[in-house]
Parts: sequence; structure tokens; C-alpha cells
Amino acid sequence: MTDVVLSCTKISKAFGALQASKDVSLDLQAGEIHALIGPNGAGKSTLIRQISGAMKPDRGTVHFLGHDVTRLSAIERARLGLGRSFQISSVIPDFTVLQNVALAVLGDEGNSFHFFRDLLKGRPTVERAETCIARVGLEDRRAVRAADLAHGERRRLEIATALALEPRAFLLDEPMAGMGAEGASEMTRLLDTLRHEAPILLIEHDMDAVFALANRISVLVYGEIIATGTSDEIRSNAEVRRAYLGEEETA
Amino acid sequence: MTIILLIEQVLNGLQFGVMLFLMAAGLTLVFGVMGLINLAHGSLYMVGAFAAAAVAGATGSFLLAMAAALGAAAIAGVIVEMLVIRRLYDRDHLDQVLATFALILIFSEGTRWIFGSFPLYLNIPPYLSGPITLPGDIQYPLYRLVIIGVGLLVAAGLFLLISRTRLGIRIRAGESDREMIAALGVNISVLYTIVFALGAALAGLAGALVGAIQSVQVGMGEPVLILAFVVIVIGGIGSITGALVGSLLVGLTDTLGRTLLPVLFGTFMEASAATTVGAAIASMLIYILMAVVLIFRPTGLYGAR
Amino acid sequence: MNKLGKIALAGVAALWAGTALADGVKVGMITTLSGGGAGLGIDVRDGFLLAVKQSGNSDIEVVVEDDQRKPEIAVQLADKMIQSEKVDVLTGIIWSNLAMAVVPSATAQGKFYLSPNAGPSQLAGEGCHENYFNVAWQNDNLHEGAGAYAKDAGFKNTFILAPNYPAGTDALAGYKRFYEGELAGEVYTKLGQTDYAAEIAQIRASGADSVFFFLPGGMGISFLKQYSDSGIDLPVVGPAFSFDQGILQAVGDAALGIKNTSQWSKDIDNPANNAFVESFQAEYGRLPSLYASQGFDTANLLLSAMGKADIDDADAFRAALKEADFDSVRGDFEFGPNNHPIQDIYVREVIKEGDVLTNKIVGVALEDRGDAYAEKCKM
Amino acid sequence: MMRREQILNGAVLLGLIAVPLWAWSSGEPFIITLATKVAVLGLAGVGLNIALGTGGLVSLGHAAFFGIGGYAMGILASHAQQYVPLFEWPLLVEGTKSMPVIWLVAIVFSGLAALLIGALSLRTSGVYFIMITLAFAQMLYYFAISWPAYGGEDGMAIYVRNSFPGLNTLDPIQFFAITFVILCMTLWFNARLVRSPFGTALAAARQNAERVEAVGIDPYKLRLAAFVISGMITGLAGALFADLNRFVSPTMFGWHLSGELIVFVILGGTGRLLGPVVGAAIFITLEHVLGGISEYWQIFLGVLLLGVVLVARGGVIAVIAGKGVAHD
Repeated sequence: MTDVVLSCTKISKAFGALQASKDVSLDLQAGEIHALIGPNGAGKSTLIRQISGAMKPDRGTVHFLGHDVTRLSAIERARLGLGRSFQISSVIPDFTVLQNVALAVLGDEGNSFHFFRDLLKGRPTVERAETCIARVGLEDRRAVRAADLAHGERRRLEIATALALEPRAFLLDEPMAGMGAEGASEMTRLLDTLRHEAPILLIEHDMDAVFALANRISVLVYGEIIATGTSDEIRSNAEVRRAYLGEEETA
Repeated sequence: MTIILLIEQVLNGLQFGVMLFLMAAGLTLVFGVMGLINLAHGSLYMVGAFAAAAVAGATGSFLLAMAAALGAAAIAGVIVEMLVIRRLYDRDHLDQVLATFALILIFSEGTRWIFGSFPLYLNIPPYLSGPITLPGDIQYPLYRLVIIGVGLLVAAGLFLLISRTRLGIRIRAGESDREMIAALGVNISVLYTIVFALGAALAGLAGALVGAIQSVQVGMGEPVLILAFVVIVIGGIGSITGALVGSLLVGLTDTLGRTLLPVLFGTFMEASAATTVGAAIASMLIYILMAVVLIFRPTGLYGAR
Repeated sequence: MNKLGKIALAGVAALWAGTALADGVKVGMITTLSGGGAGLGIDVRDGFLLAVKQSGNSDIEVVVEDDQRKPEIAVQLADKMIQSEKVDVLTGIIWSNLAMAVVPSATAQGKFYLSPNAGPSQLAGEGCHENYFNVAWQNDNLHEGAGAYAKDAGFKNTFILAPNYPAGTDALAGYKRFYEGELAGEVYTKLGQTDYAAEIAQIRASGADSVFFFLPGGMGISFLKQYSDSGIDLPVVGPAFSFDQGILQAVGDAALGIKNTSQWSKDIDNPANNAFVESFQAEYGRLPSLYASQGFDTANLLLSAMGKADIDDADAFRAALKEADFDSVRGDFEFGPNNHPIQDIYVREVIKEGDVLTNKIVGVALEDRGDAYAEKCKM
Repeated sequence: MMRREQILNGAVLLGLIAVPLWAWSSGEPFIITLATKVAVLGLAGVGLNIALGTGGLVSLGHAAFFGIGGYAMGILASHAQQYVPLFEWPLLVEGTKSMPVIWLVAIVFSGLAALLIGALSLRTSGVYFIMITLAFAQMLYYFAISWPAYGGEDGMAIYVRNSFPGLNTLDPIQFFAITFVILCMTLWFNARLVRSPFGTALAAARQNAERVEAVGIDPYKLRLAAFVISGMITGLAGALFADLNRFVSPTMFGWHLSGELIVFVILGGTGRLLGPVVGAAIFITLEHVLGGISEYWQIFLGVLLLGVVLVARGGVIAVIAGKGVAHD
């Protein structure tokens, strides 16, 4: 439990009067899935944007693989190996599955400034992309435009894209959102194997999946982490129960 | 350069800026509410000037001419909005640029077809013509003061309209959320037509006011259009305050640049070279201003970030 | 031009096309018929075609094209007329920059070019050509006339302004060539500028005793309206361009009484001019302008040469043109060594005839004026 | 759908070469000139299309690069014409009448200008980008008008077309051949570019910039590179256009030209390989045909453009070859 891959220390962020993150400290250790849960509007997405670099915190630091990355942009963090998938499905709609993943491989290879060679004829690139596509089970759909994929398929494409970056840590923002029961369990299996590749910071509303997968869970309420612990610890935490079930208890 | 001359030039800059504001207000409103880039805004300015010249020629009344300019531009605005513009709201800027570029061609050549190739006559009415003496013994044309007055009145009226009236509330709502106000039962397409006609009428008024001291001719709208775009981009697109500040900034920069730069260059250059170089830099000045503003504030002075 | 006139014109053109003779002359007219400045091109064309029509000469065929005031288009039209239409003579261009784009290569290909309006200094000096004849003026002429008038009128301290482009700098140079007083100020404005408040304020503050300006087209209209409203009552002098028939009604009473210089005026009393003014009005229903007179003279020069020589004999035809043996509506007219006019420059004053603003001649600024560049021309 | 577009592309290029050949054989040199104009303006549009179609950068200032290319030709050729060196210090630089040298200079300088303008303009986006590019072009326009050394508003006439080794450039058909070959080479380059890693990333950045950042690629750099390439091609077209007319003037910097280039791209089909060429061909044909019918031909042009925007969405190529822009 000493191998910390990603950590943030006392992150704060305010939008005017709204305190979106308040002294948040959080870490992600090798081999684990660390789930971040919380009611709507708790500031989960704001937090993950600060970790990915899309937004700068007002105070606090972010460390990744031992580097202080607080001042680095999203692009630079991505190059260090911080792989992110998005809450709102954001693949490139006009690209095929293969192109989408190949783009990520390209980003990982670090040189997109080739003007002449055909991307889809570059053998190593395509092979890597296809491996990732196969891992999420989309090999039959590789020539389909992302916009034409079913919702669950698009989610898996996201994961394939994140895989292609060969990240040292995953940031996954609601990968199960909008999936049917079957899709969700398939995704759960996939994530379960992924954690050995790189640890996962998972934001998810599907509590079944969270409790089945997560090694640790942190609960974010009004921008503050009120509890961190194993599934059992969280289930029995009084403050968490109050936050989630508060109204029922008083009723 | 004396202080009196400087004050006079500041007044000139102010008047130029106020005139630009009349153009820019409509442009920025249409962009803010409907998200539309309207290159044909300058054509509505031209329509106003031609309508005013035609009516003034027929009736001899300047006030009637102004009313005609407002009316004609508003009507032209409504027609264009209903036939063309409303089909463009959901399109990207590229389609809007192309379609309104096409409208410029149609308006310009159509006007030439109706009114011929020669400039029309429109003049200041006798009761507004000639200079008056301001405190400090400054001689200044009354008509230009009237333009400044009308422009400031329109600005005040627009601020009241936006902040105090039901229409204004809807306009502001339309800027932030189209579906929402549609859901609230406001007829959005009527609202859009009204906003567009309002912008058109302001452009027409500007054209008529300016037509009396400039040349009423085909193509008169294009240079003003580009300036109005410079204004709203500097001010921040969609912001009336930005349009006002941007207008005055552009008006003053252009006027003072024209007069001060050649003098400035004259301090270290040979006189006739200073005149030409100064004039050359002065003609580029507002574009330089715009580029500098955008480099430091990529969405303009009052633009949404 | 009204629609009826246009239909008639198309008919005439069709007629000519049908009767092209083996040794006829084919004329390519490239002029500005659309967009800003179209009025000038239309006048040149109408004046030219009127002369052709009056001559009754069926050996001449005219092809008219619109250059949209764009130099690229003018160049392409010239290519078209030379390559496809196989014209013998080109004419019609209004603007100096378009002339500079077209004329040198046309004359280099052995075509004649007769200029009905533009006379840039390069084409009068080092860039002159034996096949290039200017029937209007060298660009500086009217400004020189204005300078000469200013000297005669005893102006001592003039404020001068023009747009910041070559014709503008040439204009001020031309004025200064004959003017002998001091300059109260010299200002270059932005090309296409419409508001002159800043310049007018400078004029007011400068202590000038007179103003000279060259601001063609809409720029001049704007300047004059704003100047007259400013309450400054210094005398103004300028070239005829801002006081010409097509533009004067738009300037309005602001122009009344202003002296301007021109090589032509509708009240020049000679038979050719009287007939021209009358027949132009009868044909087109408006008073002829300076540009119409230049178009008319250009056609008559060409017709006079056609009567003397065959176009296929270029040397003879050139000599015939050079003789300038036609009745110019402006009175005496001959070509200098560089094929530019030697002519009188008149001073006109803007007056009102009934409701119509027009000009009358009040004096002569320069007599038998050639131009300043002729000695640089080596033909 | 892709197949149909490829067939159409082939047909367009074949048409573009067949028309002048026919005109050549039947002694209609002006038609060749028109075809050359299509090739050159199409080339400028192909340049713009890289920024606009692939990169999604709506530049209303590409006249800046077109004009720089034109002036590169004008300045070099006028110095060569007058036997006056450009400058003698720190090293002697003479003018030249050699097309390849002129092209190189045009490409380098328009590329440098695009680098500078792009680096500043790409800090903005949307309408602001449209307007700031326009602002830079207007600056150059007014500069060119009031810069007396090279003709100011009068521009510069170069009386004899510049030379190309082994060819007589004054012969319309030979000059057409030069422009056509350059156009084809550029199209080939463009086709490669779109499928290259760079082109893929650029197209991705157009559709979803945040995604591109998330995979560790900087969209700003992609766009800047695209803008520079785009400017260089448009600059080359400017040099050719100047040679076509043997004349350069500030109107090459005018915003009408920027607008026309956009019209070519949209008319043919944004992002289509041959879109700008088709657009230019239609536009120039219309200008030629309508211009002969009526003084007020621009009204018809306006109505037609309006029709394309409102009805024929996606441009002419989309109407003929179908909507989808395929990527593999």
C-alpha cells in the first residue's frame, strides 16, 4: 500500500460563492480501483477536471508518479500517462472506431507531425489500435463511424481509447452511464481486468458496480470528502448514510 | 496642436463612435440573441440612407425622411429575416457568412437597379445646419452634436429596453437559453423577427443620419460594416455595453490617430514623409487596436469567457 | 441608363455585329459598369456610342465589357478582347490603376489604346508608347490648373488634401507645380474615407486662406457636405471630378459658387459642343458629364483616323490618330510629343440653372497646357 | 459514396484539362485563360480548405497570403525588369524573373506571415477568429495601398510573364499546363495530408478539441501548422495569379477576395478534396456567362449562392456524390 501513483493534496476551487472543491485530498495506489461517489452536484466532475488538468485548482497540489503536475496542462499530463475518459461521451463522431483508437495511439507515440504517411497504413499503429479494440470487444465494429455506434459500444470505444494511451493511471468518468444491465456487467468485468494494468480512479453512479469493483471508495459531498474506506466501511459509515439517505432517516 | 483643436477632435471621435454604435448595437444584438453573423447589416444601413434620400427628395421633410429610413430598414429587415435569415440560425457561421454575403450582392445591385449608379442627394435641414459656438469658443457643427445626442439617446433607450421591459427580459432569456423561453410559451420566431427588425431599424437610422453629411451611394454600407464588426469584436460579441465602449474606442482611436500620428512622426521625420507614413499607419490603426485587444482578451473586452 | 436605352443599344450592337466588314475596325471597350463608380463608365460608354451612332459609320464594331473596377478583371477582359475578339483598338478604362494594368501589355501586343479618362504619369513619361493616345488629360492637368488658378486668385496659404494613394500624391504635386504661396497644411486621408470632421477641424485651426482638395467619387461628396456645414467659408478649389454633372446633384447647394478646373464644360461655345450637349440630352435624357464628353471625343478621334487610313496599316493609322483631325467638343485639341493632349484648362464655377446644379466657365487657368512628363518620353 | 466522389474528382480534373485543350485546338485562347484562372483560384481555395475544411478554422483573411504571394512576384520581377537590386547590404539580392525562385519566395514569406498571424489569431476562436484574421488582412491591404515604393493603389504591372525553364510561359496553354500540374501536385499532397497522422489529428481537433488534448496532442500546434501550410499554398496561388495577370495590386489583399475564396470552398463542398476547384469553376463560369447577359449579374449570383446555402447544403459535390465525407 505504499505505491502511490496519483495524489492530490488539499485541492480547493471556487466559482464565485460556490465552493466546488474544499481541501480535497485523495490518492490512487497501484493495482487498485478507487471509486469516487457522491450525490449530484457534489463536485465530482470539477474534481476530476482538476486532476486531469482541464481546470486549475485555486489552491492545493496534484502529484503524478512523483512529479508535481499542478502547473502542467491536460496535454502534458496526458503525455505523462494520465488517461481520461469523459462523462459526456466524446469520441470523434465522424471517425471510425479504428480511427478513434488510432488517434489515441498516435498521441501516445508522441508525434502527430507526420504529413505524408497514411495513418491507417502504419502497421505498428494500427496493430496497437486493433489490440485495444479487441480488448473491449469491438473488433467487429472497427470500420463503423463512432456516431453510428450504440451507446454502450461508444462507452467501450472510450475505454479502448484510454487503453491505447497505455496510461499509468485511468480517470474514468461514469463509464456505465446509460448502459443496460448486460452492458454494465460486461463493463464491470472489463474494468476488473484493467486495474492490473494501471490503477483506476472511477466516478460512477452505478452503486452495484462500485461496490463490486472498488478497493476503496471516497464520498464527496458539497465539495468535501467526508469518508474514504473499503466498501464495508463506507456502507456502515454514519455520515455517508446521512448524506445519501438523510431525508429518509428524519422522515 | 492647440487644446481647442484637440477638444474638437475628441468631439469628432465621439460623434464617429456614436454613429458606429448605432450600427454595432444591432449587429451585436442579433449575434447575442440568435447567434447569427450578419454581413448584410451594412446593406440595411444603405437601405435607410436611400429611403431617406428618396423621401426627402419627394417631400422635403427631414423628419419624414428619418421616419422612412427607420421604417424601410425595419421592413427590409423583417422580409429578409422571414425569407432567409431564420433558416440560418441553426447553421454554422460559415453558412451564415456565405448567405449574408450573397444578400449583400443582391441588395447592392438591386439598389443600383432601382436608383441608378449616381449618388443621391440628402442634406441637413436648414434648422440643423451650420456651426454653433460651444464654451471655450469652439465652433462645432450643430448636426454632429445632434448625431451624438441621438446616439446617446438610443444607447440609453436600448439599456432601458433590455433591463426594464418584458421584451428585454425575453431578449436576455433568448441569449442564455433558447429552449427555455420556448418552453415558457414565448413565440421564439416572433421574438427573433422583432430583434432582427430592431437591429435593422437602428442600422437604417444610422444610414440616414450619416447620409445627410456623406454620400448616399451603392456600397456605402461595406466600410461601415467592417468597422462595426471591429467594434463588436473589440467590445465582446453580444454585449451592448461592449458595443458602446468599443464604438467610442474605435471612433476616438481612428479620429485622433489620423490627426496626431502625422504630427508625432513629424517630430523625428522629414515633413512630407511623416504625412504619408503617419497616414498609412493611421489607416491601419483600428485593426491594430483590434488585434491587440483580441490577443490579450480573446473574447473582447466584455465578452463572455 | 434607362432600360429603353439599353434595349436600343443592344439592337445597335447586334446590327454592327451582323455587318462586320473585312476592313472595319473592332473596338474593345473595357469600362466600369457595375459597383461603385459605375456612373463614370456608363457616361464614357454613352458618349462614345453616341458619337459612333451619329457618324453613321458601319465599319466600326464596339464590344463593351464591365471591369467591375477590378484590375484583375480588366486584365482578363483585355486578354479576352485581344485573344478571342481580335479587336484592333482598346478604350474605355476609367481608373489609373486599371489602365496601368492593361495598357502596357496591350500596346506591347501592337494594339492601339485610346484613353477616355485615365492618364497616369508613368504612361506619359518613361512608359509612353506610340500606340497609346490619351484623349482626356494627363492626371496632373486639372490639378495644375487649380494651382495656376490659386496663384492668379492671389491665394497665399492653402490647405491641401488628397487620399493616400498614387493619384492623390500626384494631385498634390500637380497643384504645387503652379501654386506659389505657402502651404497651411498638407494632409493625406484614407482611401474611401467618408468622414472628414478631423480634417475640417485641422483646416479651421490652420489659419489657411483657401482649400484645395482632390477626393474623387463619394469621398468628395462627403467632404463638401461636411465642409459647408462646418461654417468655414474659405474659398475652395478642386478639379472638376467632384463637381461634375453626375455627382453635383448629390452634393447639393454645398457646391454652389465653388471654382473648379476642367478641360471641358457644357457651356463652351463651339458648334461641336453645342450639338453634343443637345444630342446627348435628347438621346439619354440627362445632361452630359465631363466623362461623356471624353467618351464622345475619343470616338470622334477614332472615326477621324478611320477616314484617313486603314487600321491594318498601323503606321498610317497611328499618324492619322496623331493628327487629331476632329472637332473636339472642348475646342482646340492637339497631341503633344507623348500623345497626350495639349489643351486649355478652364476655371468653372458651380451655378444653379433653375433647379439643376451645373457649371459655367469663368476663366482660363492654363492655356495650351501639355504635361510635365513629356520630356521623359522617348518614343 | 466515396467511390462516387473519386469518380467525380477524376471527371472534374479531366474536364479542367479537356476544356482548355479544346479551346486551344479551336483557337479560343481566352477560354484557356479562364481555365487557368479556375486552376489558380482553385489552388488558393485548396489552400484555404486545409485550414477551413479539415481544421475548421474559418479564416476571413486568406487574402493576406494571396496578396503576399502576388507581391513576392511583383517585387522580384519589377526589380529584375529594372535591373535594380532589392538591396545590396548585407548581401546583394537581385530581382528575378524565374518562376520557381519566385514561387519559393512566395511560399516562404506567406508561410512566415501565416506563422505570425496564426500564432496570434489562434488564441481566439469562433467569430473572433474570423474577425481577427480579417483585421490582419485589412492591415496589409491599407499598408499596400499607401506604400509608394511598389505602386501603392496603382499596383505594379509586369509586362512580360516570368519564365519557366524549357517553356514559353506567354503561350496560354503552356502557362495553363504549369498551373494545372501545380494544382494536381497540391491536390495529391492534400489527399496524403488528410490521411496522415497530422491530418487525422487535425480533423479530430476540429470535431472535439478536448478529446485531442486528452490523448496528449496539442490542438494549438496542429492548427498553427495547418494554418501555415494553408497560407503557403494560398501564397503560391497568389504568385501564379499575379503571373496570370502580369499585374499585382492591393485588391489581392481585399476582403472581397477572402470572401470569394470562402465562397469557392463552400460552393464546392467544405472539406472535399476538389471542393474549391469545383467552386471556383462554377463561380468563374457564372461570372463569365451572367456578366455577358446583364449589367446586374451580381443579383443572380447572389440568388444562386443563397440557393446553395439554403437548399444544396454541403455544396455541389455533396449533391452529386452524396453527403458522407468518408475517411477510409
